[in-house]
Amino acid sequence: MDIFLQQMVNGLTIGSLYALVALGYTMVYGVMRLINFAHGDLVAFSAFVGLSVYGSLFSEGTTSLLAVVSVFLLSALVVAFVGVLLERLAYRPLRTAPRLSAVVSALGAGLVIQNSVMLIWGPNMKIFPTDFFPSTLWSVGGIVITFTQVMILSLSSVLMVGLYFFINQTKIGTAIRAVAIDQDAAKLMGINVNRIVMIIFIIGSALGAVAGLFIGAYYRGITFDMGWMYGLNAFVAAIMGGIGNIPGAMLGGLLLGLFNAMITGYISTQWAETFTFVLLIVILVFRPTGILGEKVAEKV
Amino acid sequence: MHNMLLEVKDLHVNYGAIAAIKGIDLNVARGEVVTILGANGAGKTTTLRTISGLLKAASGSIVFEGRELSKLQAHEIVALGMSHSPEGRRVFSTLSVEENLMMGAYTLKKYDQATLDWIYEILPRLKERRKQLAGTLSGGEQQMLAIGRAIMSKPKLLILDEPSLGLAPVLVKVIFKAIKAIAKSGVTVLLVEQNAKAALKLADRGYVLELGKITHTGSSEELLNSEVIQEAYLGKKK
Amino acid sequence: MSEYLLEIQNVSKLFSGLVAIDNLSMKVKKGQIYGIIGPNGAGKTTLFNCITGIYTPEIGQILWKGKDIKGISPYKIAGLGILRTFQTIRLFSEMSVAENIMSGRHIKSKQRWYNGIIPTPAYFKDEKYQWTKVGELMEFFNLSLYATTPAGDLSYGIQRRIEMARALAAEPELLILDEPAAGLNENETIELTEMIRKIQAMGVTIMMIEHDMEMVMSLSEYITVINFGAKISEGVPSFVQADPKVVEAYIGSDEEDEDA
Amino acid sequence: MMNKTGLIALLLLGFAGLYPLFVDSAWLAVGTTFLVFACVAFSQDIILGRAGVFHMGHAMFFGLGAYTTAILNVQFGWAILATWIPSVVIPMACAFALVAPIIHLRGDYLLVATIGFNIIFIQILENDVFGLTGGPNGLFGIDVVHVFGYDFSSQIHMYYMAFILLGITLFIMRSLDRSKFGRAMFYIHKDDIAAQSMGISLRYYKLYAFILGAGIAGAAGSMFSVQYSAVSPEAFNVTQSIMFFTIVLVGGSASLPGVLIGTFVMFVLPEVFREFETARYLVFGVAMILTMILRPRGIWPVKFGNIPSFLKKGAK
Amino acid sequence: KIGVQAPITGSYASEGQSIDNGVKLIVEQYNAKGGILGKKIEVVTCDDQGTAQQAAICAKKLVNEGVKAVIGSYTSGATEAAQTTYFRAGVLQTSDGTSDSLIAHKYWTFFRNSFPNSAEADFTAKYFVDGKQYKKIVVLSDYSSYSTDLGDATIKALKAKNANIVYEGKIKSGTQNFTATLTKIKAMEPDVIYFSGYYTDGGLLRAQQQQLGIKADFVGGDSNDNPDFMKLAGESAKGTFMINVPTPDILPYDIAKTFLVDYKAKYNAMPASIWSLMNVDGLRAILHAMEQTKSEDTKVVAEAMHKLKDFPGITGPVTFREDGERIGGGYMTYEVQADKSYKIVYQ
Ligand SMILES: Nc1ncnc2c1ncn2[C@@H]1O[C@H](COP(=O)(O)OP(=O)(O)OP(=O)(O)O)[C@@H](O)[C@H]1O
Ligand SMILES: Nc1ncnc2c1ncn2[C@@H]1O[C@H](COP(=O)(O)OP(=O)(O)OP(=O)(O)O)[C@@H](O)[C@H]1O
Ligand SMILES: [Mg+2]
Ligand SMILES: [Mg+2]
Repeated sequence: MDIFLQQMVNGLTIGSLYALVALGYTMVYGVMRLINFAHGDLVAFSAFVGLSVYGSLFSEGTTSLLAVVSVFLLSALVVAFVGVLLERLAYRPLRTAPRLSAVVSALGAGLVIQNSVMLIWGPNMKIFPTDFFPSTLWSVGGIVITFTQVMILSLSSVLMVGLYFFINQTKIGTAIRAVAIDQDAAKLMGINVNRIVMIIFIIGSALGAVAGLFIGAYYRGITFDMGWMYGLNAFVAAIMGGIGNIPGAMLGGLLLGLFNAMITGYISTQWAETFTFVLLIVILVFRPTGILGEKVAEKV
Repeated sequence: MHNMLLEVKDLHVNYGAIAAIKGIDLNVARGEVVTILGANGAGKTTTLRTISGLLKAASGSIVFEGRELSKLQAHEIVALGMSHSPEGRRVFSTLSVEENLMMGAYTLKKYDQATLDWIYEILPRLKERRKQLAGTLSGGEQQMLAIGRAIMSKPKLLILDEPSLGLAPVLVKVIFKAIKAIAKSGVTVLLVEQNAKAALKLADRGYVLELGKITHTGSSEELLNSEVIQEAYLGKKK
Repeated sequence: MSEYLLEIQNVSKLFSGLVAIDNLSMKVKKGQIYGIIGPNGAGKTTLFNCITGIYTPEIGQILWKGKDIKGISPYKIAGLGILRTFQTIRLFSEMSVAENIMSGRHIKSKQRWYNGIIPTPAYFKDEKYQWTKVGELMEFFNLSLYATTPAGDLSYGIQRRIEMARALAAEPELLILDEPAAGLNENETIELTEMIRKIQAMGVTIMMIEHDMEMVMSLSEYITVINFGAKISEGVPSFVQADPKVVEAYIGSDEEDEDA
Repeated sequence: MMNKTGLIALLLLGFAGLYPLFVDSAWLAVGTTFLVFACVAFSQDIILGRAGVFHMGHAMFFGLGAYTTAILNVQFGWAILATWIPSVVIPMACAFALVAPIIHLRGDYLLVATIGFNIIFIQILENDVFGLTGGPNGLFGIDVVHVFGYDFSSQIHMYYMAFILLGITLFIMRSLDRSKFGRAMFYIHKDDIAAQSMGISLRYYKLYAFILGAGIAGAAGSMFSVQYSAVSPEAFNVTQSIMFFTIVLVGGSASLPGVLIGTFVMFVLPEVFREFETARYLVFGVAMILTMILRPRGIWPVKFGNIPSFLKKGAK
Repeated sequence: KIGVQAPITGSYASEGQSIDNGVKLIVEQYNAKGGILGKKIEVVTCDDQGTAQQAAICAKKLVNEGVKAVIGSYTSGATEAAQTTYFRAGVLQTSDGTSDSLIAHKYWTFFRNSFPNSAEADFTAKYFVDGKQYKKIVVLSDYSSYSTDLGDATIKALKAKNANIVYEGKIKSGTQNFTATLTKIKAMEPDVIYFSGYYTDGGLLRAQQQQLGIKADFVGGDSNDNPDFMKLAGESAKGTFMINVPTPDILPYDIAKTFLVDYKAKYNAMPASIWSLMNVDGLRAILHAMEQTKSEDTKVVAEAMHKLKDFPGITGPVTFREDGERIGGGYMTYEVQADKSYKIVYQ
């Protein structure tokens, strides 16, 4: 039983990371109908930025609230800036182009970010500051929970709930949804579409940045090419939940993390990915637009 | 002329290599209802989209309340007090009717309850469907919503592109009545219509656009009585 | 076999609680022009979508030559000879006009599955024949001039004609037109009216939604009026036009007009 | 106009035919792989560029063909020639079995599902199911083609076999584009509701595209395994699928010259710039973005209006 | 002309670059002395990214460049994929790849300048059963050719000694998150977790093992021996066991010491691991054989190499068997100390 609970904790932790990354995919998709394949690489980039920020501001081994807050804020800022730049340079010129052209541009952008990281920080695995979070851990009835896990679970839930309310209850949130539906019509309402798209990229990239830093803190070893895997998993999570749908991305991420942990724990390590995709395909066979994706019948 | 709300001078608009608008002049005075008539593809929609900033003019000037618009973007123009209800409705399909109306008031700090009540009064169907997603409304309902949404920003100039397109006769009447009420409340209206007779009845003045050029202009009565116009647009039958 | 080509029997269609069509019945005779009118949101387009298989009604039957076709997928319905145009134009806008019309010939083409890989003599014959047919249709609809023009570059009125030509290319028995005159000016509407008459003369049955009263009244042999998904009146044009229920719900009274 | 395109095509054909005479063996190998990849790219284009299905798992069908030949030859001792038919038929059958249940999915959902198939495929190869696939190492020592006691074993033989394969592929593409099948795919691509209303079954034609595409990819895979005399999982992973996907879009989807250019740009150019080692992919990424910005429909976009000349007469 | 086929980019970039650096250093030294047989040596490097596919392309390319010998690659998979091409072209190849399958073909061109997995596996089994007397053993490997091969060999060797293996599994390299697998293992209460993969995953496995409170010893195969393992494992590195031949810095040979000084002087870093040095030794052996035979003919050189006996290498005396296998072993077990230094605990 405690093994099961331990697997739950493991799964939820990784699931929250997927969810954070998936939100970035889903938001950009929702507004621009673009699968931002570069998003995963931004996540990896963030971990490296965090590494450098910590390295340049604090002496090795510092564990303080100030360090955590400043690394998170500064990295999120840098990554958000790069995200906005990405949109400006690689996606905005393609807004009226066929959808798949932007996908190719995104794939190219992913290559650019990934290889820039490699050129700046080198091809080798880098070690994220071990002392970033205290190495405290709690053992509750046989289940072990680390401080890092608690941070991941709590901060990501706060961010996700906050985002949900932002999108559904505020004027900017409604404007974001409006832009998602019809950009020209949104302009005619006086909505600055470019600004909304920028906001989307800032939020999405910043959430990805948070995920990237957590990945660094949780796993320690970061590589320039690790973004692809997180990107793919998060993308699968977003699709599972129904792409474009914000609660869907959260649900998808958590579900994916949990499912993965359970399969690995109880059935097979070798076939974990196969099970994941079989689950995805089964879900899609029965719900072609994901779990929470609305089946909007096209009006003809 | 100081009472001109909108002045368009020598406007040219191209789609790629194709010239759609070939130098038109057009004025709308404060409080007026002006209509633009013309066959399919004459360039009416193009003209309106250029005025509201969705398209960029190749040359020419558009002056609104003394301000040159050609450098401004569409969303900035809305903030100046111009509102455009586009051809084909373009309502936000997965927002509710009410949220659509709220978006209409985006440029205001807070939406105006009186305006909202008034919209619900002249277009009661919207009130009934307040919570329904706009995309599941029928065409006519969507048109009502598009107009309602456009007046939520309390514009000085309301631009309507074919508001009666695809509407039942009874609804055409409702819509025209609503436009009349809107105009009466002091809003200036620039109207494009296929339904020339109804449009001219409503308008003070009219322009006739043919292949990107203005061929006739005059007061509604003049146009209604003009032989040429009658033949071309009013379908003088039998 | 029934004397009716199409019979709608007690059909209801719901959209998550909203009754879009409410226990509707109607019968269309072969060769007729059948008009459907009603206020916006009455459920007219939804009815057409039910007939053409885009939606499946929850209740009722749709009989085509006496056989129920409810729930059959749209492409099979087209195969039965029921073709349509759309309220908002749906052409293959990047493709040439000729190719657009060729899509209508699809179900008439006799090409076998392997002809996508290897041409055979029968294929060449068929291909030639189909294109010839397309040529004839372009002639008929006055579109030959635009054979190679991408459909999306043409004006609204011409696009409407292409849509009609495309549907007609499939040699339908029943042609369903959803507001064919919408967005046309009065002269164009008159041309369209002539065109529809010619199509009827070829033996095609026509069902049509239209808000242009003059046009519906002059063309239709029989009209059904719907409101809130339910039938409020039916009959020959003169009867429907005078029916107070129709006047109230749809046409609007004349005094109101003067008043406006 | 017809003549100019024809002339260019003829020149290219001549060049490609004589190419082995000019180059050394490394470039000959690159040339052969180019021809094979072009076949795969065309087959991807049937699904992506024509039927408009977002398919990002095409390396799987390519790999299925390659592994069919490899397994039958290495594990069961079949002659290469005898593996040709299964290496086409098995990918086709898999395409049908796998894709049929999900063919109704829209756009991006299908994209992820096809990525999923590709990943599952790789996992099957790596886990060495039934001890047939050789696990992560793959299979080595694949034979060459023997016909009447003659061995087609040199690089030049490989090149011309690939050349013939591309010829066949092009012939199929042309037949497809001029038949109701190719057109139906376009109609579905451009507006599926309108296409259905014209009596076109989405399911049938999308599956047709998949099965045909899988067959061509399988044949190319068989050729590939013989060329390298080795197959290993990473040659058929999602990254490869993404490459085929990108080739089509960079070149110009549904455009024959476009796909050839795309293959050249995405496969041959990186080989040319191999010297630049590390910075190469950075530049490459920038180039992908720029290409799309400057030519959103690909370098050589497709032209519609492929209609018989007697219909063009009246046109302006 | 000498070729280097190594993973310059990709997951094993540090190893690949280290090989390239080492080779270039040796060549520089030779060229300073006037080259070999009166000719300057030229190095051509090809990046195989550690994948079989790229390796096959590299092989064709290097053969075409007309190289006499190829150093590399680092991974067994990439080495194997290129082997046949070099054999057909008569190009000598030396690699540190440890898969037993590498010498199965008995190509006369191929020299494995490292020790086979089976040797390491036997040592590991001896250590586990005779030394530590572990009762419940977990063997983990990843999907790479090398790791699978070593893992299988170890399992075989353990079974031969009637050891009790409670779990054999595979992890996917680069996945980072192994908690699910480890939690499963936790329930089995093993004495030892043996990992036959690479340091990047090994370090994480160890750290996550510690976090989950799994008491078992952690023993890593030779590829875990890398400074990054310590960094990844952090605190938990202490007490880890590694099985390997000696590390570069504790190599007792003079020739090794001078080489490392030169290397450090030129690149301001230490070689990534002893594996790159083994490749360098391969190069040295080839060059030595050329000088000895005064020939560039690879057939002749190969023959001389097969006869080579106790050639003084950086990594110890070099002797090759008939099938190209380097004879020897010299495995030991190290225990990682609190200051990350090694202590030899079993030999
Ligand atoms: N996006 C576009 N690209 C190219 N040409 C266009 C585009 N939009 C419109 N046109 C062309 O510009 C001309 C004017 O079109 P516009 O839509 O302004 O006409 P309109 O008067 O509003 O007609 P309608 O009554 O049909 O709405 C037409 O010839 C049309 O074909
Ligand atoms: N896919 C859908 N989901 C939910 N409701 C729908 C859907 N399609 C139509 N409706 C609703 O069904 C009712 C009938 O719509 P329909 O489009 O059939 O009207 P119509 O009679 O064609 O009107 P118009 O003349 O304006 O085209 C409307 O109230 C509409 O909101
Ligand atoms: Mg218009
Ligand atoms: Mg309708």
